[in-house]
Amino acid sequence: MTAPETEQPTILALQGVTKRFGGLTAVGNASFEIKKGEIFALIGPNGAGKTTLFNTITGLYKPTAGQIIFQGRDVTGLKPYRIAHLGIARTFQQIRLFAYMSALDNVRIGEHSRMHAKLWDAVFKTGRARREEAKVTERAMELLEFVGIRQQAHNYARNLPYGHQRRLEIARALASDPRLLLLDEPAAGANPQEKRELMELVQKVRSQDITVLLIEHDMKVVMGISERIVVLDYGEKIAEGKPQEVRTNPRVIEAYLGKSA
Amino acid sequence: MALLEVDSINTFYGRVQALHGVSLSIEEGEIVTLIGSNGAGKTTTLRTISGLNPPAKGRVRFRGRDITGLAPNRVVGLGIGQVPEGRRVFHRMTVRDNLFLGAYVRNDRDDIRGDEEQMLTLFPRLKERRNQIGGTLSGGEQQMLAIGRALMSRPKLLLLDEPSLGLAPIMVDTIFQVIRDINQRGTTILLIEQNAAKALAVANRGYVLETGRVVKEGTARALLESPDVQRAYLGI
Amino acid sequence: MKQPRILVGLALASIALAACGNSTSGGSANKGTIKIGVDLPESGAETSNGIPTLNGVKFAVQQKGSVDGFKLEYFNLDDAVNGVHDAVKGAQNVQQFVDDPKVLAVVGPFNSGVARAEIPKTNRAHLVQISPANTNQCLTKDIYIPTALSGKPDVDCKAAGLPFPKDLRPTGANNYFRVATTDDLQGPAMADFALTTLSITKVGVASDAEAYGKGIADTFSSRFTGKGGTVVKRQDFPNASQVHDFTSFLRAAQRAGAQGIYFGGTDSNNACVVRNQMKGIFADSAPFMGGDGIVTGQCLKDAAAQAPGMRGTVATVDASQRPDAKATIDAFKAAYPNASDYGAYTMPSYDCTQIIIAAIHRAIQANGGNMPTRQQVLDQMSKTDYTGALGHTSFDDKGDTTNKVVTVYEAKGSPVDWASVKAFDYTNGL
Amino acid sequence: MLVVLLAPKAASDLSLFVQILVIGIANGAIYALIALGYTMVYGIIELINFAHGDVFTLGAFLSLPLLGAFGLTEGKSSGVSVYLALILIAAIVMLLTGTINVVIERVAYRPLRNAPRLAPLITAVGMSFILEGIMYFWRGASPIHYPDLIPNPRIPLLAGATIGLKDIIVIVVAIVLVILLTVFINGSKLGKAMRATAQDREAAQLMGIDINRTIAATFFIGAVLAGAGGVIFGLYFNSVRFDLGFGVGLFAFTAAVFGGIGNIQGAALGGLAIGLVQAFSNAYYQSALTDVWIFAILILVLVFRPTGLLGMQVPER
Amino acid sequence: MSRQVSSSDSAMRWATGFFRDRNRTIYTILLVGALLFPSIADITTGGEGNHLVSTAADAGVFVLLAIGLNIVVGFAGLLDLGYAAFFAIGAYTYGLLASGLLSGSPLHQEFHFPFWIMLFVAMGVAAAFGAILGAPTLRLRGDYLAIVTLGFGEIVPRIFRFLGAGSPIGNWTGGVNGIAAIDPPTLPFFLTGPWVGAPIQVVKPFDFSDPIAYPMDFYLLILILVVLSIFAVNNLQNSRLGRAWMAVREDEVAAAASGVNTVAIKLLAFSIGASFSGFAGCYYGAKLSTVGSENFEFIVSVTILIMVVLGGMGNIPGVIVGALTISFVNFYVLTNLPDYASSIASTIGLDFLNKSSGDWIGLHDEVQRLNYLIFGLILVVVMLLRPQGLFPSRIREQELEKGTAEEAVFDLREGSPE
Repeated sequence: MTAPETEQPTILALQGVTKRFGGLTAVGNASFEIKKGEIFALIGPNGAGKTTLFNTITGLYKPTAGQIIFQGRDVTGLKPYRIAHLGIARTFQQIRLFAYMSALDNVRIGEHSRMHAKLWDAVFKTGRARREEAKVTERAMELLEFVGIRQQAHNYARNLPYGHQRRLEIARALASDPRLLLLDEPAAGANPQEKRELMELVQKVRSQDITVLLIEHDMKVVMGISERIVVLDYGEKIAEGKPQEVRTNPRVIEAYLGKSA
Repeated sequence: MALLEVDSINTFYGRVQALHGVSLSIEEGEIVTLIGSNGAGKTTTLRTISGLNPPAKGRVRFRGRDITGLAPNRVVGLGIGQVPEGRRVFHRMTVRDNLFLGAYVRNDRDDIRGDEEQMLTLFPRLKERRNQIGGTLSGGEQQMLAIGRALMSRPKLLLLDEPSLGLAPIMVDTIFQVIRDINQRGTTILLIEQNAAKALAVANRGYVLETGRVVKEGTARALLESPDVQRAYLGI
Repeated sequence: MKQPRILVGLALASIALAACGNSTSGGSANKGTIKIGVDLPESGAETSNGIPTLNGVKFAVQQKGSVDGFKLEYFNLDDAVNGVHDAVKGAQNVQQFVDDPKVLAVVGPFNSGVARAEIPKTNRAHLVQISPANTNQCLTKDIYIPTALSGKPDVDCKAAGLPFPKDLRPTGANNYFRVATTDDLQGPAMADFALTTLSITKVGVASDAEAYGKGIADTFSSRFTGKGGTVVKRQDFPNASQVHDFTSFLRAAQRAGAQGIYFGGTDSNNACVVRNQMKGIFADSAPFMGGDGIVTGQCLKDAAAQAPGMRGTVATVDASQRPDAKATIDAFKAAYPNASDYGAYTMPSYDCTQIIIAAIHRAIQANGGNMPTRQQVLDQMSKTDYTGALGHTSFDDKGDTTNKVVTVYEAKGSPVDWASVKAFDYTNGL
Repeated sequence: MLVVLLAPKAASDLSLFVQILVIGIANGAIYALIALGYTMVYGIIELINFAHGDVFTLGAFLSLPLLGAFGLTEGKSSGVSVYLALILIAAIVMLLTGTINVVIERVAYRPLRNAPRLAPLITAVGMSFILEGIMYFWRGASPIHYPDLIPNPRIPLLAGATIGLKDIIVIVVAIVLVILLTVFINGSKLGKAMRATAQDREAAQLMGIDINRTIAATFFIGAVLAGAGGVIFGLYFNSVRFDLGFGVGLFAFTAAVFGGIGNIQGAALGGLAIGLVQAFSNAYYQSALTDVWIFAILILVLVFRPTGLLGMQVPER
Repeated sequence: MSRQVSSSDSAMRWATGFFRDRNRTIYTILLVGALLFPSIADITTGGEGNHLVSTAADAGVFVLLAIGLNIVVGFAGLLDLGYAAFFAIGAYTYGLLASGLLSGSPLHQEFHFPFWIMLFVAMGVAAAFGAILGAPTLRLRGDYLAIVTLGFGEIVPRIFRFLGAGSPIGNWTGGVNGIAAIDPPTLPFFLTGPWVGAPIQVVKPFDFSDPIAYPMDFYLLILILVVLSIFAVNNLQNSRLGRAWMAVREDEVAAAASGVNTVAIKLLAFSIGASFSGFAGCYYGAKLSTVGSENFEFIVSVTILIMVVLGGMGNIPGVIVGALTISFVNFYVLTNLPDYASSIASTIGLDFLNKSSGDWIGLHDEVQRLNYLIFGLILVVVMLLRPQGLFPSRIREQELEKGTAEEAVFDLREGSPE
């Protein structure tokens, strides 16, 4: 496990990103930068706008104001699939797998954007379509192997145990060959053993040269793997820094951690 | 006689069996917690008790009465309140209407109003927002509303399903404090938590569920000290 | 596999059931069977149109029983779908006639719009088709509104959105005949009646936009304005059967000064509901006019208290007014005693059937007593020279009857019923 | 845009314009009564209840024999007793349609509450056929004359235009029923239970709400309004037909969506809007295009404001 | 590639074999049945099976339509209540370009393009309209999309009805009267050459202009079209595209986040689905040689939807069986029931029932009046007994077991806070 060099280029930069719903400000003027190759955490109380921020980064919402720069390119307001093509993948707070598709198919969907078979190929099942299918399947199996659930390839996603579903979601996200992976509370509902395995998996992902941005409430996980943390409260950034700095920040303790943490 | 007795229930979702002969009992005044990993059957147990998923086999008895297979609304009427997983407040209704609906099974109009005031006192943050609609509350506030709503039916037994899920650490502390308060006012509580350490800290007794079976039970202290529990659920 | 076997079973059962037909025989003969196809709207809101008309055919076939040793049968199909006449159903029905080699001629349809869909099919099969009730001029003629009507240049059928007769006859030869005269006379007859007998000069005109309804509304309007009247409001209701409120139109017409309403359409398209809704907007004495589509018992029911004062034209002779036809009508009424068995088109369809049987008879003779081909029957049709309930009928080269009489009916009396009040004979032109 | 289209018409003949306005409002009132049933049922179980329009027609059909039983015949009956008898008949019909709709829900929808979404939609279509089939079998396919029992004296409005007593009755009845319903839904315990069931069925059960009874009550109330609408329709237009509910129901449903499905006032507003569009289009423009306008407006509303005019503007989760 | 799902390898192999077999069995039975049908019809009716064959060909049209709608509803999970509009567009495309109608339009020029080309033109036109309708509306949430399609389905026939003679822009569609005398298909020379004629007599002359041979020719034609369509749709379902449709159906947000252009994918489903009805419409127009707007009303859309749902959404053989079953009920059972009833009554000595007296209009017509009721009852009973359809896809079977109602689809444009 190697810490990234300090002077890595910025992979994602948020500049004054704001999202309002009617009169409600879910994210207010969020600005921070994520360096290439780091594991970066976003924490904050409920309703602080973390998931909204994820949704905004991945194009599910258009920001009310501000800019999102990914690898030097302005991706503000692009459609979700465009953003996925450009190299941002994500998982969801409430697992959103394709429940009635096999694990393998779930991962193959992740590869959708990297396939080229046209309508014609599909209708007539041309050689090109067959070859591509074979290639995609092979890679999907590799990814299932990578997250450790290869044996589940032919099971419906909904029949997988909870921990495997989390892993499958990560495999699907990785299938689009992202440069940045957004994980939304990956440890929620996991037991301590699963949490440890998850932390290992995140490290392993990072070692594949993929930057990780995660939302997490579990302080053990957050403090254990992230290199830098941003704290949001009521849509505003109240602190940013290394785990140690954040943990001791009085504002963070007051608004988020409480006395016990 | 136990307040609630669950006697070897089997519960299915379609063809999938979720519970395999789960038995547990709760005495009046206790806080009992169910711990276990995801998919172990904790929520299913709760849903079976409250009538949302009637068991294929086994009995559920409440204050000596067999309530197996009763419709959920009847179960509520008998004195079992439930705070469902994910809070499930009515998003398009005001805080007050939510509380009002909590008292749906009751007919004593004046007392209801009194209880409503009491809930607003118990949760001061809700008082400020009493005429706001549920959907605009934050997660913690919604959790408080869900608990307050369930209390409006004046339950003898309150079923709490993962009250701390997805809440910030500071809010988690508040919620557990509330649970303690409610219990002290005389409501028996069955608590489901994935945060086993915190749950066992407030509970009198606990059950450990794995793949739909009770694998361990005992006092909270005993469970806290059990090496198996420590390794699997307390992360020590 | 359980289900597929059931389905196969169903399919087999269906085929077995198909073996039972619904043809009804009359008389006995041994040289074989000749069928006359009958396509009419027989169900739903069309019952009052189709059934009395069908009875005319039934009665004629039952009277004759056989022709030259061939057993005669009628083979009737319903062209109403969900209770309303339907062109596609009509086309499917005549295809069924075409597919049945025993069918040598077809009586029907009732509605001109249905005829347009059917003629190309019967034409390709050289199958004679004769309609008791079709009146749309474009089924046989190129001109929709002739100069004689409007004083303006001819409007041809294409311009009116209807195909030319030749478009409907892919073989180039005619196979279609009818005993009712055409709408370019039916509409004008009511216009003449309105101007001279009713003495009104301003009307509101509406139609159900079908070939028939729009046709009589247009020809009525042309004649009416040509003779000095004014059409103050004109509207077409292409989905009239689904419209429940015509008061906006009636209000607007009344404000524009209309003294009466002409509605081109059929009772199944709510024509007579329009009459009922005139109440409170027009004086009760204001006339409501239309074509044969409103000269029905159903129309009287729809108009209810407003029924008196309706006038409708029928494009044939009123057989009941002809002393020669009395015997036939009496015999019919003895066989079909219900009041609803007899209608304005019972005798026309009776005559149609007689004309066909006569043509088949001549064709059999010409074929040495053997089963004639469809073409042979067709060849004999144009030689028709028949005198029956409607008087004398022969066909011009287009297939139209030479008997060009339009009768005006009025709803009157107690209980209210249709009674013919005037006949216009246009045999020598308008 | 509507103002631009209608202003010159109003200016050229104000009397006619007002007259058409009255027709539009009266029609709109009837649409509104039916739309309420669609909107309530959709709101609570997200089902497009295709049979609802036919329940409305059934209301009119059921009142026909009752009129006879009460000795009401056209041209012979008059006076206050007619109104009293009509109110009684309407009450009986409303009770009947309400009960029938509850039975329909019990038989055709409740067993499928957890089935794939399209299954109840198909049974709804099936129920629509069954109801139409019953009425067809009973009274045939032709229009049926509905006795004209209410005198229709015309009361002068502005510019020489008049409004009939019937128009006033239709409009007043509709307004009163909509207000009663709104008060009921927002204020009563059952009304709150309906809203709760609509939002989260399971959570509602955990409040002690019997959702089966609550859903049945919703069907009952919707059909009561439709039954009233059926009787009013008959008295107003004096002609009904077995398949009336299909066309009218489609427009009423459009009205419900137009106003924001699930929203009571929205349905009333939508009904009014559709009645007006229809009346003005029929009077001033091509009646052939009236329906096209209505559906085109519906599509535009949905594309630009997917939750309808008064749709919920509250975050759903 | 099939989606085999099972816990152990051997069970998987067994399941795969079994399920494959089920579909294959149905296909085989259907094909054999279809090939034998004309002979059976001829034998059982004593040589007068033409009408049955013709009716079967009409049923084939509905099979095509159901296959097409299944793409939209079954694969992509988009509820389309206005599918008949595309059917209409296909039929009118052929009707207008292969009849004399347009000589009465402002163009003053009639067209008579060959059927074989028009099949594909109609397909393309319908697909284009699918895209035109889809583009602005596919962002809508599930049921709202259904309502918009319903609106579109209502508008299209009304516009066809309006654009007749007397419309402000002239007669483009024949209006209420529709189009009559549409050209029948003609075969290219190499298919009608001497070798198929009387001298050799290997096959009956395949000649659409011969009214007697006609039903059989049309039957064979629709059979070929259906087989081709099944082939194409099966490939589609198992392609990258089919997988994406399924993903969109399961969870649109997750699909979008996984890089699926959900709007494009849905548009494609709409468009391809529509193209099948264009195909079907063209054939339908040619076979009937007439087209009228009243044949594409809402009821047709609903009927096709019923076929898809009744057969088992998402499962192609199921949908075909659904289409055949409903066609059989509609074209055969309900049409002939009154006749059976009256002939049975007279056979068993209840002939008086067939006479009309007073309110009783005779058994035949009374039974005819029951058509609506019977059809409705069939729908309700079948759905209550088999809510998942006759042959559901395995996915739907499982969904039903768990009892999940489909979740409302997320609105991508304007979301809500967490």
